Amino acid sequence: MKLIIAYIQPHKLNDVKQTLYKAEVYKMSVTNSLGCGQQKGYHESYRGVGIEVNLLKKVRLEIAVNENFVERTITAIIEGAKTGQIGDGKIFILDLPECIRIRTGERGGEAIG
Amino acid sequence: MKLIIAYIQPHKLNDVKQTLYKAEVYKMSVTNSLGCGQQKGYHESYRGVGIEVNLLKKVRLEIAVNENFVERTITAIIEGAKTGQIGDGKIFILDLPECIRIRTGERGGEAIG
Amino acid sequence: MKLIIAYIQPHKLNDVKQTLYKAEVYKMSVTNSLGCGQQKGYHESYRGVGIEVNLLKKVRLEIAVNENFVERTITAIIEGAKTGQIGDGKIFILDLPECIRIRTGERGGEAIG
Amino acid sequence: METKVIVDTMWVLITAFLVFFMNLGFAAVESGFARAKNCVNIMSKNFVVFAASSLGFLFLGWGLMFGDGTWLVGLKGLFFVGGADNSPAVGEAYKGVYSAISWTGVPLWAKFFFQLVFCGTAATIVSGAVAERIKYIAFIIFTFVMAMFIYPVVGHWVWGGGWLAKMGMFDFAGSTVVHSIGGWAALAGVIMLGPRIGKYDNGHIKAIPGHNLSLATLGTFVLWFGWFGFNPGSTMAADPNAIAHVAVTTNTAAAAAIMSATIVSWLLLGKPDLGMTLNGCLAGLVAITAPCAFVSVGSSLVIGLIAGVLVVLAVMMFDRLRLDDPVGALSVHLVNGVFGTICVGLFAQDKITGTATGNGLFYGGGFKLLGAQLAAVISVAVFVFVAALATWAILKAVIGIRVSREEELRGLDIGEHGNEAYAGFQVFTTE
Amino acid sequence: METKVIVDTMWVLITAFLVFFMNLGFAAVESGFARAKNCVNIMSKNFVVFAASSLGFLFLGWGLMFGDGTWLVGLKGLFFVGGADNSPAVGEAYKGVYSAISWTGVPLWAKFFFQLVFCGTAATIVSGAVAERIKYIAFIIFTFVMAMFIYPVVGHWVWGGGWLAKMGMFDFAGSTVVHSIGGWAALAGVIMLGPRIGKYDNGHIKAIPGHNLSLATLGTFVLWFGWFGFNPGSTMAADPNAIAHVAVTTNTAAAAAIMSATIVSWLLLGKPDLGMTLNGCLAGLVAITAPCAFVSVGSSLVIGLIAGVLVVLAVMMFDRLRLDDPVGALSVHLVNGVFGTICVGLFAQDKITGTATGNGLFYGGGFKLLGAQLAAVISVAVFVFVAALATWAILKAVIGIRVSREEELRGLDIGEHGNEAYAGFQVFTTE
Amino acid sequence: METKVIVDTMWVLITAFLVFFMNLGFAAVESGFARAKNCVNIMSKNFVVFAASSLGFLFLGWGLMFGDGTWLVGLKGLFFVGGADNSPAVGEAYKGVYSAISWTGVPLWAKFFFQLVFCGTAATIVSGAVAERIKYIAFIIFTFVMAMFIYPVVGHWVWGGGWLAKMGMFDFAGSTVVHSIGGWAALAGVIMLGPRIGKYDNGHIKAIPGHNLSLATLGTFVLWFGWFGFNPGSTMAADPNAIAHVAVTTNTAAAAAIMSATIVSWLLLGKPDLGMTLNGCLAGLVAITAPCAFVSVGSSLVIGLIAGVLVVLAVMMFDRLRLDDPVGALSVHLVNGVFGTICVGLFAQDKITGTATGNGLFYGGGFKLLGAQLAAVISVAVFVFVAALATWAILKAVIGIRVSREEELRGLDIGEHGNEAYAGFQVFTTE
Ligand SMILES: Nc1ncnc2c1ncn2[C@@H]1O[C@H](COP(=O)(O)OP(=O)(O)O)[C@@H](O)[C@H]1O
Ligand SMILES: Nc1ncnc2c1ncn2[C@@H]1O[C@H](COP(=O)(O)OP(=O)(O)O)[C@@H](O)[C@H]1O
Ligand SMILES: Nc1ncnc2c1ncn2[C@@H]1O[C@H](COP(=O)(O)OP(=O)(O)O)[C@@H](O)[C@H]1O
Repeated sequence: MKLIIAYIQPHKLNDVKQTLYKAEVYKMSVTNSLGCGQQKGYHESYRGVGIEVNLLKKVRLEIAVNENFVERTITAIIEGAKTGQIGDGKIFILDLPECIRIRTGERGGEAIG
Repeated sequence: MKLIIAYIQPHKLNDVKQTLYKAEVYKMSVTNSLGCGQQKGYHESYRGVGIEVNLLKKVRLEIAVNENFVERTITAIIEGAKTGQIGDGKIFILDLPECIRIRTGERGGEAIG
Repeated sequence: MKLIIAYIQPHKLNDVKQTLYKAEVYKMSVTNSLGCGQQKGYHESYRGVGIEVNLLKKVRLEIAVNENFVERTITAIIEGAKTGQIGDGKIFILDLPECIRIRTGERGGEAIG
Repeated sequence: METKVIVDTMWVLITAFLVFFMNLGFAAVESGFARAKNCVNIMSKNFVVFAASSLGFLFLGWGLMFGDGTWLVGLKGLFFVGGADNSPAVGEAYKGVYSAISWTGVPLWAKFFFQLVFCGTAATIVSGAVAERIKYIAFIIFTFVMAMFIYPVVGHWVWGGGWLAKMGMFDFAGSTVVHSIGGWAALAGVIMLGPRIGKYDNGHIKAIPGHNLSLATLGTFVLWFGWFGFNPGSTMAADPNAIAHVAVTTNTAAAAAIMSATIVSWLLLGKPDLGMTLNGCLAGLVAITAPCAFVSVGSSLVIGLIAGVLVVLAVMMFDRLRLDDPVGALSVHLVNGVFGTICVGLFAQDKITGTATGNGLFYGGGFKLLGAQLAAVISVAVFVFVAALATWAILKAVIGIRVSREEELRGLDIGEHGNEAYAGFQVFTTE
Repeated sequence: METKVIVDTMWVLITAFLVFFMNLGFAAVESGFARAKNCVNIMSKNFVVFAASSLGFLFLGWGLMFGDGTWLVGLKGLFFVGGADNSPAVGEAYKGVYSAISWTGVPLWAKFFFQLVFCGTAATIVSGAVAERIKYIAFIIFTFVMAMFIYPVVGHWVWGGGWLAKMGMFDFAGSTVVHSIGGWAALAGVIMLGPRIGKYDNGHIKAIPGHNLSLATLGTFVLWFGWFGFNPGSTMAADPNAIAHVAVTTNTAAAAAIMSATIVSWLLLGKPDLGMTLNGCLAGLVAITAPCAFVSVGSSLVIGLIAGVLVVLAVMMFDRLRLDDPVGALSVHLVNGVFGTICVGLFAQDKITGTATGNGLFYGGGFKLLGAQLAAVISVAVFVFVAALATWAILKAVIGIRVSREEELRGLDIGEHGNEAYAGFQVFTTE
Repeated sequence: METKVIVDTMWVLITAFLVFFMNLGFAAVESGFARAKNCVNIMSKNFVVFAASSLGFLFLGWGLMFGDGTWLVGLKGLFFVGGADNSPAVGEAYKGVYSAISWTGVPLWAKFFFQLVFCGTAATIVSGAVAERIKYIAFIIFTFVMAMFIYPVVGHWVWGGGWLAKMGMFDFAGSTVVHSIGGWAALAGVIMLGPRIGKYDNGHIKAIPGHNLSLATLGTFVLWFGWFGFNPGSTMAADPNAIAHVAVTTNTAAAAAIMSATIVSWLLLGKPDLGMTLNGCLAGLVAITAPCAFVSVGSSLVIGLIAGVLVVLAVMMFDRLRLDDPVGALSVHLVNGVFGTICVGLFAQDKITGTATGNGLFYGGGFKLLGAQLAAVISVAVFVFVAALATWAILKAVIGIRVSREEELRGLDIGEHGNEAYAGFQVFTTE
């Protein structure tokens, strides 16, 4: 099993959810995050003093999938999130040795979906 | 060492903290998260237009433990979080090759607790 | 590649960003988190009823780096975050088998920076 | 038009506007002291409550309260303020069916409007105590019952020429008529509903912190501000000495209560709890409401100091009694409404601003006035508590008064309204 | 100084202060109904709009509106309220160039200030409808145009002795002069700007929830409160019967509309949407603004009930028409401004508070009054809509009126102001 | 009772209520401009400050300020407003010990209440400047010192018949008496406390954004609203010409200052900073406070324009000087309080609303009036600054005035009060 972590633009979340659904990936966890990447930040100011903001709002997805779902999940994320512009985001893939469903105690590939 | 990630119902956080304490797991990190799982969402509306909310509020725990603590931690989480109803949550377990305590620079199993 | 997760004190974020910059680590993701560690909590009360708060505000960093950057990243985080006091935080290091840049589809070490 | 009618009408209307504005204060205090997930619900309740009161008081409440009738209720001109009336004529010149309020020389609609905003306040008090678990529809129906029956009946006794008025009981601006009524009705609701989930689990009292103390503080400021309409306006005439006197007694009691509540909570709890400071202010204001025109500024200071202590102890007591009142409405309005009513019997000085109340116990008046005040306290307690309990019980049997466990956990905003108060904000409640 | 001048001046100023305070209400309602990322921008717009109106109305607006002139505009004493004037003299005794408003016996600056706060309200209405996408500078310039030209011209027609006044059209406190003007100008803005990104994607209507319904609720309370200045103050004299009557019709219409809007949204949408309840209140208030002094309390109840239904239907209709109005300004001010104006022609009862309006259709007055009202509705619609559309078009051509897509996505707070409204809070908007 | 007494009392009380309401405005502005972690503390300070002022001014402040006495302080009827007094008698008819304020014909308690709300304002100003680091108890004690000594002494000089009044110095509504006093006391506090941690690290000025600009904006609206009590009420009589005139000068200065501050910050900082717009409004209001009844509407426009520029430059200057004032209280109240006081000497036109001030420099009055104004500026500066500095120094030595570093980092809400302002919200402050 793999744990897929993806950082995307906040306003792309809906699109990504849709492409994931089409790829039959229904489960995921979403967190808000601030990202520092290639994308340039912006300038704020407050009462005459400047503030350089280089942590931009991102959405972080965490999706646990069985091996056979990994590629279609990646493809779906890219399809939903890609605009071709800097700031589109990153996907990280980790090995996931174990997964447990709290309700039933099931483990492994069974528990993931 | 393992890194245990658990998604639970927000109102179960206190119970899980208690069962973890009993299992002598004292350290953890907690984040808020939105989850899309088996549990059905709900319907909101705003000024006459409907909104389908299918990202439900969840709490995400991250707990790093030595190998010999893995099973008791899992058991404790399940004990605290389980109600038997859909939405109880998931536990994911990752390998954790290294861990460092910032204050002292200690590494490995020493640093975890 | 490695995925470095670090928990630090919120008011140390700026310092850590600076030491990371000096170490030429420019990319990272930041999340807010609540931590339960060695650091003692504090006492709140509300309308005459006490509340024990033992989840303290922390900042969680997630940094994906190539192998040759791992040690300098750790050193930089420690340099920026360390005060020598309880509560300074922890660093966890995970293996990162794959990384993908959404914009270009690049994979692996290429995609990380 | 006679000048006196003009200035009196201006005074009555402007102070009524200030009292109306207290609805905002209540909405802010109550929602600030509750959790974010129930915020839309509380705002809705506090918003709709004045609309419901307006209609209910117009249809029937006014008539029952001020219509000529028996010692118990008004009987003439019951519906839609429709009785004969030649206001602003006063005294002998007055010809109409609302003679109990013919002492004030303003047009009928000015009288009505001023009395309406008071009725609305009584109904609003209930809202806070039953917050975070009550069904919206049940609350709305209860509000109509308050505005059309419970409030006007007691109002008739005290201000409508009923038996308490005849007995020589005095309640200048409504410690009893507004605040105790609201308080007893709230107590009945709290008992019938039971505590919020998680509040008294495993025998422990758990704090459920309010989501927005800024809002609660602003709300309290607004109430304090509105009270300058509530008390000085209750002269229903721009009598310079009286209104200036009442403004100062009102403010002094509030200030004293703020100080004593802050100090007592500092001593008892180790730190000066903001919630207690705010409740202290309201306690002082409620306590001075009945006696504000009958006591000296010095007495108002003493009354305020005591009220501030009372409210802190009351908040802690109700928690011990497992009576879950999220905003402290019982401690503020009930306890101090009663206390303020009794204070008239203790601190009153005859004709201090003109009204012939006779002296209170501490000023050599003996137990006469105090007796009348106590009669009011007890009779209002019995009547309102029983009437409210019965109403809640019927509502419970017929439509249910409490939301489901699942709905309470997720929040009434989604369950009752399908709305969210703070879209986009990361709000997490872990209980 | 004559007593009547004193009390009238007090009344005019105090009610003007209340109307001024409505600026806060608008700011709160509009920002509460918008997203957090645009909150600084909306607050800025609503704050600066009254400053701009103050200056614009001082420089020219007042003169165009009240200066003696033709049926179309004022021509004398145009600039800086600088014409000859011997207020508070009234009637025959008045010698000056602002004779259309010489019926009220208060000093010139009191007249000016009262009229100014009304002008400011009309300008503010636009703000909400164009929120979350308009350029700050474009809005400021539009505000000057409103305060200096569009508003005063229509104002002259109705209140400045112009052709509608002469025709026997009545608009007591401004359903037409303030609310419809604001509404038509807003409609022109909404059309010229187009909907917010994501609002009507792929043929679906998407809800874009407001970030702070507490704020929106408090704001509505403040507006309701301010309306007690708006309507009763429009007597511009402390006439006891009239002001008491108007206070009650105003409140009754609001209460009725709250109830009907809540019930209708409950039936249509399944749950009582707080946003609809709030808009219902405002709808009732707007609708009663023109007729408040000309109709009975009973009629005000009916008018309110209808207004509450209208506003819910209108909100849904505008969404179907793809006219994106984030706060419901069109449904509230435009639809109900028109409805209220017409209500005068239907429900008016001659001299009910003194003004000789003649009876409306439902009271046997036939179509005379109704005709004049309809003439006003239509002519104001045409003039304001065209003038506003032209203004927006010119602004669009010269400086642009809409922020860039990128700026809209990130929020106008950063783009236009470089500020953030809620620093430290985790606010995420995923559209 | 004479009609004049009635209407004057109504006016004095209603405007006093509005001034009281400014406490809400200050609380909202100050907490909005600070961080969420200190919000409970600021709300507590701003809430308790009026209670403390009420008690302090009642016990002693009033007597020191208005009691008959020397050129320096009052000496008669010192405690508890207890001196002989036959208000509302005026002029010759007045027999009592508070003769300096016997020119206004209202009851004693009305005088007291009006003066009290002004005293409370002066004390509140300090709160914002010392925010986010001061110990709660130290602030409370300082408030008592302000209300019982510092404020009444200067007040006696200017409004209590003291030496500045005798010299022919004029301060209509308190640019000096209220705002400069508050400002100088705040400056002393800022110096004694030092800047917040992280504000001027490594020689850089760091922005510490306020947590809630909605709140700050609403607060500013409330202050603007309250100022219509502050300035027009300072007539302490319902004089139609004066009050209407003052309402318009007040509003015009505010509007002009909003515009100039917005434009200047747009030019200097690249974008129209909302904080600057809000501070601009307050700056204009403070600056017009002294001259509002003595200058023309045209002059008020000029004064406002200058004030708006001044405040932006002052905010930037204080930051350069490393004087950390989280809310801009120094720039608003101190700088513009001084500026407004001087404006009287420059723009005054003799008897423009009745008061015989003589003409200012720009109207051919030469340096006479200006000299008196400057004498006031300097003497008040010296006295208040020294007295406040000494008070802060003693407090520092005895109980400490600043919270610990650890407490400051975690927030004063937890440290001082054990409360949290926004329970459930994810609020993270990374400094
Ligand atoms: N090496 C990394 N470690 C952690 N997070 C990263 C890393 N690289 C990118 N991210 C996350 O992904 C987001 C998008 O990255 P960015 O470099 O802007 O994308 P792109 O290269 O496609 O333009 C960043 O804001 C950050 O949150
Ligand atoms: N495959 C997954 N990947 C990521 N998160 C998941 C996954 N499955 C479940 N979760 C998280 O766990 C939560 C609970 O899952 P759910 O399926 O409702 O539990 P259960 O199957 O026990 O009823 C979800 O809301 C989501 O946050
Ligand atoms: N075993 C662990 N699992 C998860 N998070 C941890 C663990 N140990 C520490 N943390 C996180 O790191 C933070 C700092 O830990 P703490 O023990 O206070 O540091 P130190 O030992 O350096 O004083 C904690 O608040 C928590 O968020």
